[in-house]
Amino acid sequence: MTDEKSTVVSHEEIGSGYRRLVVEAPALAEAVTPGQFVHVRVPALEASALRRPFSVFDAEGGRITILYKEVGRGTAALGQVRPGDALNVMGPLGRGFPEKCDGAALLVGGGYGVAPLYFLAKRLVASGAAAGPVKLFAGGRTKADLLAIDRFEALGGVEVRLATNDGSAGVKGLVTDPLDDELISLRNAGSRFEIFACGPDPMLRAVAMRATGTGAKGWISMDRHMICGVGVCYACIQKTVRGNSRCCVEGPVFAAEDLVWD
Amino acid sequence: MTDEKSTVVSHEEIGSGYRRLVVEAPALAEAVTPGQFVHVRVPALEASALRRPFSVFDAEGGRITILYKEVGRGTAALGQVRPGDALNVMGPLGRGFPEKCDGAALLVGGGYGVAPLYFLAKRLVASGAAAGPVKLFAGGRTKADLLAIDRFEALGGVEVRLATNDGSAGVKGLVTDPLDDELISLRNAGSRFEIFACGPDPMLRAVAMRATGTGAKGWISMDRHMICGVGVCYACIQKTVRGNSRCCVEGPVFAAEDLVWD
Amino acid sequence: MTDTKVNLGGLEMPTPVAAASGTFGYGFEYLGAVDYSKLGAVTAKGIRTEPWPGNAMPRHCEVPGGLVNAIGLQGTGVDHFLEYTVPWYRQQVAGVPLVANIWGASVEGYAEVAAKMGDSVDAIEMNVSCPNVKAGGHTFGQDPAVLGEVVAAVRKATRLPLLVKLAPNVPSIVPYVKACEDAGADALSLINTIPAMVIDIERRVPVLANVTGGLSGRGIHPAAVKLVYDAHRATKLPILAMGGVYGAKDAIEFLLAGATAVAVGTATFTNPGVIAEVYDGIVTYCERQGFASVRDLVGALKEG
Amino acid sequence: MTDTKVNLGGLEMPTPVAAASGTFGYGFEYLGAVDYSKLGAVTAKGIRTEPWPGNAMPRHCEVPGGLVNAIGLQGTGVDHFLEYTVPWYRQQVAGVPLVANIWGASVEGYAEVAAKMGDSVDAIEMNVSCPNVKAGGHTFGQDPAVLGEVVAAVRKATRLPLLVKLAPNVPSIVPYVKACEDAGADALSLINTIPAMVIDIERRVPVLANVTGGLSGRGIHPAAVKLVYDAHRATKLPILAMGGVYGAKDAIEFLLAGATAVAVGTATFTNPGVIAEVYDGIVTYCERQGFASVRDLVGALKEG
Repeated sequence: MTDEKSTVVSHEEIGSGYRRLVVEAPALAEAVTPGQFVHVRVPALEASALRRPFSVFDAEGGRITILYKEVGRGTAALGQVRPGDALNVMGPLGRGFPEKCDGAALLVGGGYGVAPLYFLAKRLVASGAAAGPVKLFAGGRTKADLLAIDRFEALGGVEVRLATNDGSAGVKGLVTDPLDDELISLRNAGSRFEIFACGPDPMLRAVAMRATGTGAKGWISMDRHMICGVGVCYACIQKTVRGNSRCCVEGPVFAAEDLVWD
Repeated sequence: MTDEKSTVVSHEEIGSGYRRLVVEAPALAEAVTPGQFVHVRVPALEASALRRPFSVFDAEGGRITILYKEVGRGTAALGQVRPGDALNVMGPLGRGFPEKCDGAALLVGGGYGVAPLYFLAKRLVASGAAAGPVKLFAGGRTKADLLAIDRFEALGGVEVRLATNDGSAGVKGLVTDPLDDELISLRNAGSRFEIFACGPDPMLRAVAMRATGTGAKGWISMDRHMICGVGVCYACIQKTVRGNSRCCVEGPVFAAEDLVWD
Repeated sequence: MTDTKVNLGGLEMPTPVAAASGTFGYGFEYLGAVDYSKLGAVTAKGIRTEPWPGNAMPRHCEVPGGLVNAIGLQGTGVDHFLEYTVPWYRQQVAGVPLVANIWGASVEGYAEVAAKMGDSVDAIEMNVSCPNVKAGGHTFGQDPAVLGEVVAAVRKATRLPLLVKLAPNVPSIVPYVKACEDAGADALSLINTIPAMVIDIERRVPVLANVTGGLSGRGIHPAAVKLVYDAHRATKLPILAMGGVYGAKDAIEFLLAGATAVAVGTATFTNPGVIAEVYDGIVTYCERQGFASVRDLVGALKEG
Repeated sequence: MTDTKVNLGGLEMPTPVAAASGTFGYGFEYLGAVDYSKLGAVTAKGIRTEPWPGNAMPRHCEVPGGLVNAIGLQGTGVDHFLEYTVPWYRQQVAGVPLVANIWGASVEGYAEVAAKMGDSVDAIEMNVSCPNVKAGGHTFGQDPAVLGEVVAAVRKATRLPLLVKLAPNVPSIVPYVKACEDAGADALSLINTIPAMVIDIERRVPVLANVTGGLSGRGIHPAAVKLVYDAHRATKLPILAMGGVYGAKDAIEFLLAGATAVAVGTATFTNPGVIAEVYDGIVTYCERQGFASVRDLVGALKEG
């Protein structure tokens, strides 16, 4: 882990308040694995403002890419950084997804939750470390909330199923609808699978229930407000079978069977 | 007095850390008199930062001009405002110079202290309210600290005497050197005069002593750190024969004989 | 149309937004820059029996998030205040109640000023917590027993609504609240500045001539909210809350924590328009949240 | 070459820049992001006899100028600390003294943890001022008599250098300082967080599950300097100063006010490099001002 003085390579609006940020950060790009996150100091904020955590969408050629949505003061201020700006990026941080999969790899993402899943899919496709097919289930309120679908398709061999609340893309409903169809057919075929999920809490809970219910392995990436990002402050707590666990160290990716939901 | 939402018309570097700022502020420009000041909210500073006071260099055609030097955090941040930017400018504030003079008007300025003196000279020349000639005595460390001399000369009929510590312009020494020559010749001629001064404290003290010593009227503009600028906080105190006086209300221009120096 | 009237221990305020003592002079200085129609009360600068010169210069220092000051309660004495200041204020400012902030070097001093006020002002706020004067001020606010004594003495001396302004630097505000309650105070003002100090490291001297001062401004707001919350749970006395109000959100936090009204202080120096912004924001909030009166906001927290 | 060694009541620190308890975990988490060669001591996260789960979520809220937190001292118990944490720290971090921060729900609890520490750590810091736990923490720090009792009990239980971390929300720090002195403390830690509260006005609930929390960060620095100054004038005990250190200037103010060393806390979250920046800035300042040792800065104010 380092606190790397990185340089912004590019920073683009990709519609509906989503942005893609690419920074030059060789040590980070070399070390980071899918599901891990980086902790970013936002230059436009006051000196005492806390860092903001972001999971990594892609890491290649000494660069890392972050996909984020403007949801508050921090992400709004981050939107002001321009190519060439210096950016303090600390990482890689936290425990990511396993990079192998015993059976089909079912990737379930909601909104910008697909970010770490793309990085995972890319690695699984490249390594062939998934014993079965890699499938993406992406959900959002509308079509605009389905991100980087083309990038998933461009990986080759990643089957994509979409769901939107308004039916503007894929099936009308929740991402768990196409997921359930898949789970049924997999069970009928007696195929093994693992679930990898990132997104809003209600979606994660629903997915975790399905993983534990089917006895399959589920890997759930939790999103919590953080202070330190390195495990010293104990602010980003998730209840687990081991007690109060830190999302920044024991997580952000937890085994579904370990999670305790209030 | 109003807190006018003004618009920046121009903002130029004029060398050696000095800048000229022109803002559109009709109500202010109409009401302000020489020696009064405006209280400016600096946009680039944090929301809780205090305003900064500046005396007015010129007011004409609905616009006011400020001449200032970058001396700290506030003036550095003010340097970032650009033409078209909105600027909260409160004023006119404080008690300025009298706009008439019984005899020769001796204007004594140090560094950017010439700012309110230019506004005064302009009004005296235009109104003819000075019973004698208007003369400027400007001093500074070097030639670069002598500001707007060309503007004084352009007024017509304003005699200019300069002094610099390093002799790079005018006489080598303090501004009180040419002033003393003038005072001697005025006394020998038995001519009446008044002194109007703005600049660093040691210069003001020296000038005030000469005014009281010669029995002439002296009008001294004091520069103090301020909080409110309108007389409510009692932070910008100058000791006078009447006790602790507020530079923002009883001043910034005080009669020399009223000032009490520590 | 939201009802913005509040009653602060007998002081009828047209709006819940007051100007805090020491940041609004004697009430008329900001004419032209402040919309007085949105102001609920003016708390004048501290007054004692005799004129007081205040502290030596420098008296203030800007710090991140606010200001450290040691003005030291410079002010005209009560006689000048009553003869010139109050009439001038009444002539210049119509319809905005005037609260006299008083202090003294002795219990008798407090009582004498209060008595002299008669009914020429609309309420009295006792400052027993100024950190910047040696005799008087905070010395009377540090010990609940001493506090009770001075409040009781002032209570005997006036029939005006009586507010007591308390210090924030206490382990628990409750005993001080109780002391005020028992001594007959009508309301509480929370909070005064937090004792503070700034050092000029290059010259190696305290920045303030008074060595120490009081911290005010944006940074102290969360501490003030906690004290208002604690006080409200300990008493039925209405509370005038102050400390880092820079916008409507800050003020609404105070009201929800239990304050009946708020005072804007240090923020006014940077933005005199803040008083109107806070008033407008409270009204908008009431409409959005469906409150007919700002009085319905007082202590309206939904707790677990 | 400036001598940066300081002795904090028997604790030999290679530099005057420590990491504050609760902001630096157990000392090794920031490896890779912090230059440990410039760190004078690590104050570990609070430890008690048994493991402690801490408070419910949410546990923090960002505010202007800093942070309000109510973590609630979540931590492993003393046994796990001694068996796993300390050896791991010693293996990972060479040459940086380790200070155990301890707390308890009873006087006996404090003493038991201190006794168990034996000499496996380099010093003990007693937390008697945490605003975020119901039993223990600040309850022992509010009354000088109770404070003296718990400090004396811990003093009997350990021969290690003993620091006591005091609360800032007191009318005067002096009686607390005296109580620590009389009870045999070796040094003082000033200050803990300032009790605070933040309200979500749209949901009308406290932001923190614990309702109230502690304010830390840049905004509290002037208040901390004042308390360090007051404490230094009242005692010969060395002081570890903390509260809003975001750069060398903040740290030097503490040293000039009378602190022997400083701790960096909340600033580390935003910028782990701040520890090195503070160290470098102090050394540069000493060279510029002509001090051979940082020890010469302690209380080196030129007053009146």
